Amino acid sequence: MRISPAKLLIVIALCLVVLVEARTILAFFDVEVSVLEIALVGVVAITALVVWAVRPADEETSEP
Amino acid sequence: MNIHAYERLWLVASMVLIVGFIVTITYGTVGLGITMVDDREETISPDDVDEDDRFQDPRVEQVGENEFEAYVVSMTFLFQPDPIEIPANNEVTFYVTSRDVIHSFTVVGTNTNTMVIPGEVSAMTVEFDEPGEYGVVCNEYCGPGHHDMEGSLIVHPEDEYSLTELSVDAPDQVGPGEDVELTISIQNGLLEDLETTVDVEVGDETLEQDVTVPGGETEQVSVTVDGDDLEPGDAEWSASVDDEVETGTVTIGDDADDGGDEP
Amino acid sequence: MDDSGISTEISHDEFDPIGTLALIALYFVVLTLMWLFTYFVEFVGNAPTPTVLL
Amino acid sequence: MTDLFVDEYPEQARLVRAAFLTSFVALGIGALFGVIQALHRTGVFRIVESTTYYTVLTGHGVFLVITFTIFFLVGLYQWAVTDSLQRGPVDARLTWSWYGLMSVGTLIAAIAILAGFLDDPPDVLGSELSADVLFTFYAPLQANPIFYAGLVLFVVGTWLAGADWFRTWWAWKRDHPGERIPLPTFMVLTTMIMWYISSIGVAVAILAFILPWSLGLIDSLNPTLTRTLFWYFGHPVVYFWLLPAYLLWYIVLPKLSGGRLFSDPLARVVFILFVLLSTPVGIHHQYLDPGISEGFKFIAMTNTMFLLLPSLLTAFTVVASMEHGARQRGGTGTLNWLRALPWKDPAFTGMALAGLVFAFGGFTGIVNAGMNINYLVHNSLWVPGHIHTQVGTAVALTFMAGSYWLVPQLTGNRLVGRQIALFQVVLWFVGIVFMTNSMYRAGLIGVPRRSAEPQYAFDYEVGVGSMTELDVQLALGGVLLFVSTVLFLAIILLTAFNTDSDPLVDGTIPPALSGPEDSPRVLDDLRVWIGIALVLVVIAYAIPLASIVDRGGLFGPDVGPFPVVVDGVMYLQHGVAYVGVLIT
Repeated sequence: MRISPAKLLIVIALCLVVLVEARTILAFFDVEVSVLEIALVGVVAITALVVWAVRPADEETSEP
Repeated sequence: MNIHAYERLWLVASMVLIVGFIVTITYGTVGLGITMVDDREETISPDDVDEDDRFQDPRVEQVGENEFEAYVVSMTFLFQPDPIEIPANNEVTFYVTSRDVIHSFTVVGTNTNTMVIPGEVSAMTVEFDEPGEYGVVCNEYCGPGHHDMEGSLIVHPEDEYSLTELSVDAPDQVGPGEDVELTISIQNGLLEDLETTVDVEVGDETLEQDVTVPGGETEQVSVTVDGDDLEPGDAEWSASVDDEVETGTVTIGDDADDGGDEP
Repeated sequence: MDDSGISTEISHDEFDPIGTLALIALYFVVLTLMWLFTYFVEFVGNAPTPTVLL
Repeated sequence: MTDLFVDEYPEQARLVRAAFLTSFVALGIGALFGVIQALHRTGVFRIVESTTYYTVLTGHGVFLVITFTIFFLVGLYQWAVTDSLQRGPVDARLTWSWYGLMSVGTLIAAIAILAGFLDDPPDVLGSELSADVLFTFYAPLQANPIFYAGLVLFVVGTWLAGADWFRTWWAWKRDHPGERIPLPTFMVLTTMIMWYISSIGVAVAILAFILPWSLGLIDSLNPTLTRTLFWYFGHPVVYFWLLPAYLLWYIVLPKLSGGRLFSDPLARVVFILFVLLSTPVGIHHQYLDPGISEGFKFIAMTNTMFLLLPSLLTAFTVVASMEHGARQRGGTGTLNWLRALPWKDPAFTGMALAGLVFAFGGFTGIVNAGMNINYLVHNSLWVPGHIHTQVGTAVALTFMAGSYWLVPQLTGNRLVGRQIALFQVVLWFVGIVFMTNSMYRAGLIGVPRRSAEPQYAFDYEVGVGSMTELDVQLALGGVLLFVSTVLFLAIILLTAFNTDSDPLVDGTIPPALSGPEDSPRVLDDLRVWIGIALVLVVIAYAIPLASIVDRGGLFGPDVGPFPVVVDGVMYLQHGVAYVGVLIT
């Protein structure tokens, strides 16, 4: 694991926040994103995050 | 006291923020002219609403050039009048009171929003630029039917707006071959003169008459239809001025002729 | 490793909360931008607003 | 490891457990009512009649913001006073009497509220048993008298609790002459001073006007006056919910982070600012009320804006304390230290996320405080959005996180399911983001709060997406929050029965980096602050109240009661009759 499960959980939660707010904020700049698109982006981003997190680190360092 | 340098800096920044917020609001008041609903109106007992000149007949009135007043009564669970009709690009002052509990008068999608407290009159002056139909809701809980309390506000383009009221004095029955005479009263609620046309239909006959009603006054127009042109029996009549229409029925000939099938 | 995970003791004079300053400065900027947006776009753009009779 | 609280003060631990139990029962019922509303008003799923929605709403408000928060407060404060003064109360009978009085009051008010679910409620004291008047009970809406009587008993109970803590402190002071008040006790005492000053408003409103009026002893009252007296109390009460969370942030959070409180003196200043400024601001809830002049509203606004100061100062002090902990745990860099915080600890993570939500909820509070911008948001869904980020998360999530740390010390049992507890607090965070984001956006386009069916003949102008999407988002958030509450209650319940275990918790609180000796002694002279607070209250309220009484009279311009009965038919007939009049 590159980060602890606890930190992974919190990063995912923060990711969800960004995704929820992103559509509203992007709309201010005339970028319309549909719910489906943002959900898709979310799934991809969170999957990537989990895959990155569970791969063994290059050099195993203990978590502080 | 021992306060860290960064914390002092943050203290100053916080004060800047706070003063900045107050300055923005003050700019809204002074620069943009936004006023709060306040205590400028006298109190009124909910029991006296029906005797009050403004609220016994909830309505919209013109009070000056480009100035209108709307008297609105709210109660469980409706607003009077409904719909409220006002012109665009004119100053409209809403006076709102409650007959029973605390309500609100809120034009959805705008900043036209006030609490309505029994005993008090809320006054707000607004100018709608966009013609259209707006929803009016009560956003303060007022009882089990609170969510049904809804009205509407129709903003007409300025040149299509009128406060014309029509009443027609027509006979119920005339003898065979007698003339039918309609007396049409046109009340012009606006301050400007109203130049318009009265359209009258009796049976198959149509008549037109031009009329000018001075601002704030009522004109009467009499229209006579020759009885010989009308078929015996029930004849539908209608009188219309602009969008206002009055209709009725006049019986030509004897009662016995109509066969008893009343509409 | 005990539960608190403390590896070094830092006293008052050694501690410089630079991270806090950075976060709070970011917060200041975010507050200001959100306020300006909410007031001048959302609120002022939500006309008509009750105004004085001139 | 030091002795556990339960071993040192078993009698006190019993009281704190009792208070927490009442609090958590209320949380369970309130959360159930909350999810019913989230699903009902969005039209996703309607289990009750829309007329009964307001019974659910009243219960949600009263059980959560009165019972859940204040019972937690008295439990926490009993712990804080006992732990920081290292002694029990002078007379334990007083302690149990206030707990009893608060419980009886709650029970009576709860009966009146829950009677709203009966088809045919019985008559009590001359009127039908019902209290569908919401937490704000604005006259002339009228509840059964026992609802108000229950509230009075509850508030008197809290007054006695405060008296009990003051008595404990006086006894401590005799034994420790010249010593500074320990910070937790200082926080308790200042909170209670604020509570005494502010609850005068609701006491006068109920005892002088609403209760006699609901009993039929007086015919009429002045709705503007009772409303103003309510808000005199109604804004400080939000600080009564918030300050226990502040206590946990100042006292417990630095310790959980692995550090020490950054500044004890500033913590004291913050609590004193709350004593001074909490009360003279209530009129900011009445910006859109007729009958109150713009000048008074402006004064209330300036006071409210300055009330931001203690919260902004708290943001710095608490974050700096966390940073201190992170750096002691080996954290480095400008922002990289955030990674060194103990994120796997649910107590820490819960409080940290609560603080984050509070910081952004604070922004919406600034909007609410702004006088003319209130036209945009007043009574729209924006306002419950604000309430749910602040009391519904900053406070509630902090209480839950605090319970994960405190309950093992109160029971002597190990916390069950630490990882599930971490998931629970993160789930709450995600749920509240979904729900309040929808509420804020819907509020800005004019969707009203407190409505069973905010679907009307007109369409809302949604800027981005659709109303359906906002509704689904709100309902989803509500469901996540409900699931999170159930998890929390299950963890606490299992912990309470997890008797064959040793808790893995250290209850010691390290001293502040900058201790009380760095602050002037006048901060501890509570009489000075009481005096100034009272002067500010008189300045802010004397003239507005005089003006309201002068305008509408002490007993109002002939305003009769409108009992809110369960059967909505009467109201509907009333409405239909008027529609009939209009049509004909």
